[in-house]
Amino acid sequence: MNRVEQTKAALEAIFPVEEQEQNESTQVAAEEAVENEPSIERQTGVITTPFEKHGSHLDVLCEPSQVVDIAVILDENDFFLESIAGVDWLKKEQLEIVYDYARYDHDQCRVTVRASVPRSKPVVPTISLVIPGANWHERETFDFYGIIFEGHPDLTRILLPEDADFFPLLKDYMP
Amino acid sequence: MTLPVELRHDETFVLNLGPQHPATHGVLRVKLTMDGEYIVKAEPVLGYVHRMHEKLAEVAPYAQFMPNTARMDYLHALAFNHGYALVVEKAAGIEVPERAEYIRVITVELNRIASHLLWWAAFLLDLGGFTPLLYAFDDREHVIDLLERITGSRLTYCYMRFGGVYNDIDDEFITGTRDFIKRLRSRMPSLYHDLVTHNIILIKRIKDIGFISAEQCRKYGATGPVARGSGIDYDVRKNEPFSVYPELDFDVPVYDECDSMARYMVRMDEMEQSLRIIEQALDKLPDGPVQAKVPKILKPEAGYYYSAVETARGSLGHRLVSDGGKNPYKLKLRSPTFSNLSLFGEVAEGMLLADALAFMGSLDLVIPEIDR
Amino acid sequence: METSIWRPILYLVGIMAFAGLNAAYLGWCERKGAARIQRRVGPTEVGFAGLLQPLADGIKLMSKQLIVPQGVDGIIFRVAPVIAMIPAITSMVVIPFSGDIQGRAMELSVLLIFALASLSMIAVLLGGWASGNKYAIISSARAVSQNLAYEIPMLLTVIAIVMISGSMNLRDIAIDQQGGFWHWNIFRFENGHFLYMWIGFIIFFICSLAETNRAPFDMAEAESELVAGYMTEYGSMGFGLFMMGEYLNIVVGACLTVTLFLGGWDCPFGKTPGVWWFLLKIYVLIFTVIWVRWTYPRTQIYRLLNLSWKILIPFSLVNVLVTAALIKVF
Amino acid sequence: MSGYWSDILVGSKSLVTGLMITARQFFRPVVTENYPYEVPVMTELFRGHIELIGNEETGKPNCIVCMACQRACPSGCITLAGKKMEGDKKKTLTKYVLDFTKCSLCGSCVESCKFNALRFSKEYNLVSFNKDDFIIDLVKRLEDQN
Repeated sequence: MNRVEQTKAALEAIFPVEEQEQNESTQVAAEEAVENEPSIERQTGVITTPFEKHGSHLDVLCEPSQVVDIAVILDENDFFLESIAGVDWLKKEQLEIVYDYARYDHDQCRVTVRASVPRSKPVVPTISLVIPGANWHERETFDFYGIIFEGHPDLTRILLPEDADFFPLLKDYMP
Repeated sequence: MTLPVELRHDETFVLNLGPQHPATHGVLRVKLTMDGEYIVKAEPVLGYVHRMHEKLAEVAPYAQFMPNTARMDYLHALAFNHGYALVVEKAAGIEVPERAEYIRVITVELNRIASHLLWWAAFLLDLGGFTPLLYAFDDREHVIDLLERITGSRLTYCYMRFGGVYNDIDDEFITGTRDFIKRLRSRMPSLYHDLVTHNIILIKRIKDIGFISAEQCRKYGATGPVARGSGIDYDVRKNEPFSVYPELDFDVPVYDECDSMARYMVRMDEMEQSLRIIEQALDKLPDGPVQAKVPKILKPEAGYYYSAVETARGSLGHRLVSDGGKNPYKLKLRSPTFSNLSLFGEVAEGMLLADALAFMGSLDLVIPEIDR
Repeated sequence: METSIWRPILYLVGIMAFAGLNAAYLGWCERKGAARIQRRVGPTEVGFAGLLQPLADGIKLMSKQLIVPQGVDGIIFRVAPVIAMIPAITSMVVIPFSGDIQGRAMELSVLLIFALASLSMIAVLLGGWASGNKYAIISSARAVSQNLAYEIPMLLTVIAIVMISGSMNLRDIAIDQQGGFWHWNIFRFENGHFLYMWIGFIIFFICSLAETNRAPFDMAEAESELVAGYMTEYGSMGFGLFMMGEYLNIVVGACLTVTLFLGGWDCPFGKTPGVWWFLLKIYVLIFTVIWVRWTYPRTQIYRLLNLSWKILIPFSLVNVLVTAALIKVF
Repeated sequence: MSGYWSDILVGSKSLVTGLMITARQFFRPVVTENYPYEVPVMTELFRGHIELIGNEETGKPNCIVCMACQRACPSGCITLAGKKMEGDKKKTLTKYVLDFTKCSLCGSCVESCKFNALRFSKEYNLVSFNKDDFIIDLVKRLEDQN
């Protein structure tokens, strides 16, 4: 069992069984979907993605409440956090948070974790208590998108001035 | 008489290091709470050269963001070029001719040497040695001249294109590069190692200073020489081979001491490895085109793409989200020093001011890359 | 020599001129020397080989305004640079440039010079304190602890010299070493024993580097840590005086080293003693100081104290004991 | 204790080695360029600001006002206009203004040009107190060159 399968098994434990069954039925479809259709529309769960194409082995779509559990599992499996990115899906009225994890390993496994929150109430629990390195990345995402990371020790502006009152990477932001 | 230093109730005072300070190499500000010369708390304050490149990426077509990539890490601009080219090529499914791949590797490695030389120079300047700076600049000048010959610019190269490179290399560049390899190899032992590395003052100054454990590296996502100085064998070029790196034989220097000296040694050894890579790549350089046929307007299919490259400072990631349009929908830059610097606060606690600055120098900060 | 009113005036003018020229042109020498070591050209534009550069710098500094920061003690702030200059110039009075050229031969001139050398530390302390700048105050705190640590080994090596010569008069010490380099204190034979004074010489040289805040011991003005240390808030001639004071301290240090260890105005081959030998020796020493500065990185304050307390002080103590034993006992 | 003595010995040796190296460098020739007296020659591919290429015979710009460079420019620093002269097949360039204050010398414009009408100049001595000096009229520049 290589690293990717191990990690996948560990991560699948998070998703409830009945949902997972559903997933497994849709998974084949989902994996096919990766090839032609954007993997944006799909249900929560873990799927493998072709590394050569997407640059990540596992793609995890989860509820915002699950990001901490996933961070704990990945942290236990010696993953480190590469970055946290926000994506503003204006048409769907959603903000997406994309976490990238990788390992210091030659048996490489990159994991992308995605969670969506409504634009009107962008709140997601912080993972900076599990992974201290997430602290700055979360502050940066807050800085650019206004996503509130609940429980973050110091959620203030990091790159923009302290008194900035806008979130520049939102698609409807006009300078 | 007035008290020059306002003491707080716990007898600490706040020292503002920067944003304009000789040791911060740019405009980084560190808010230090000091007890005498000891640091109680260190908080880096970022954003003084923030230019919002991520928004700039969203408002222009893919190709027009390329010049901006060189403006982030101005010391290893070609690696940023390369990283961005890789992620777009991945998304749009562009094949790169082999000769172009080799030229990319050669130029990126030359640029890495230039970056490490400048780091070395600046680090020594932080430690108060001014002369090594000039020796390193002398060597760096040769690299810059070589790169200027083929790219046309000296610092902010915009050399890579999707599916190739801007310009082919010529024989003069190849002989020049071989001469440079010889030159650096002959100067390295005396001017770099005998004068500085073996110097007792330097050893005493940076050995056992700035201890970063492997666990701390992982928790903060540190990569590059910082991680390799803590005994972590992680180099994107080896761990997730991209471009033609798998065909080239080189080692990844790893030191277990976890201190500033280890990080110093990693970078010094890396220069030698880069020379080896360049030598082999020059030997293996195939003939052929340097630019693939690429459609004028790129429209990669919608989806999530990630690509990592190894810059002189660590793993640089580009997270690209495409919605199928002609502009990137979202381009997130994962800059290595941003993560590396987030370690600083924790590690610098309890250090002396002078040690903390030596430690900061050993992290190899490039501020525009942190602030993006 | 007969006492006349001209003698003090002549010496006053001479010493002031010597001090001023040195303070100005050592800056030029340092820039040229550093440039050569780094394979640059250094100043070239003002005058031949940039020789008028110190003059241009002086005019520039003098024409600037001395800005006194708000809320600082103005008097101390203005007085500190002057205090930096005075002890260095005053020390020149007792230095025997040659058998005939000496401002005033005093019995306790060694003590006087060390007393004055400590005064220059006061200037650093006052300047740093009065600036009301955190960097400046850290810098002056460093300077004081550094000076305290290095007075001890320095004085201990001088004790050995005083024991050998049996006098605290610089002139007597120099006269005692006349007659060729084998008579100099650095290679001294006494009662048929070699005295190992070269160890003392090295200790003294290191200490004088530290006393004058020169690299690699320039923690007080570590520009990568403390911006410019105690001089951060000074501009115009305030800064200029500090700089000149610093260079004069180097000159005094070199003069002292030459007088104590290198035979003063003595010719190495015992032939034609004279002031030129003295000047040659001090400029060789000063060049070494510059050379050292542009070779090494800066050390760290506790490494410096370690060096003093763990290496230099034990060695100089042993040096004193061995010298005393060799002279008196064996 | 052995560390103490070896520190002193190895340390002193390293210090002396350092001094010897800088002493050797002291007598080597200088490597710097004496800039205003020795002017460096720019390489063939050097990227200065762009300039128009004139027709070898007539000296008129090769440009046919296809606007490709304007579209390719990421920073929008190129403004050009042309009109069709009577009896001519192609458009003639009337105005070509480069706003060099925004230019990042990426070379997209030169690459996009299919008509051999644009190239990089070798100009690098570009300093001025006036921002307007960097809004360069390239048509006029070409005329001056002829």
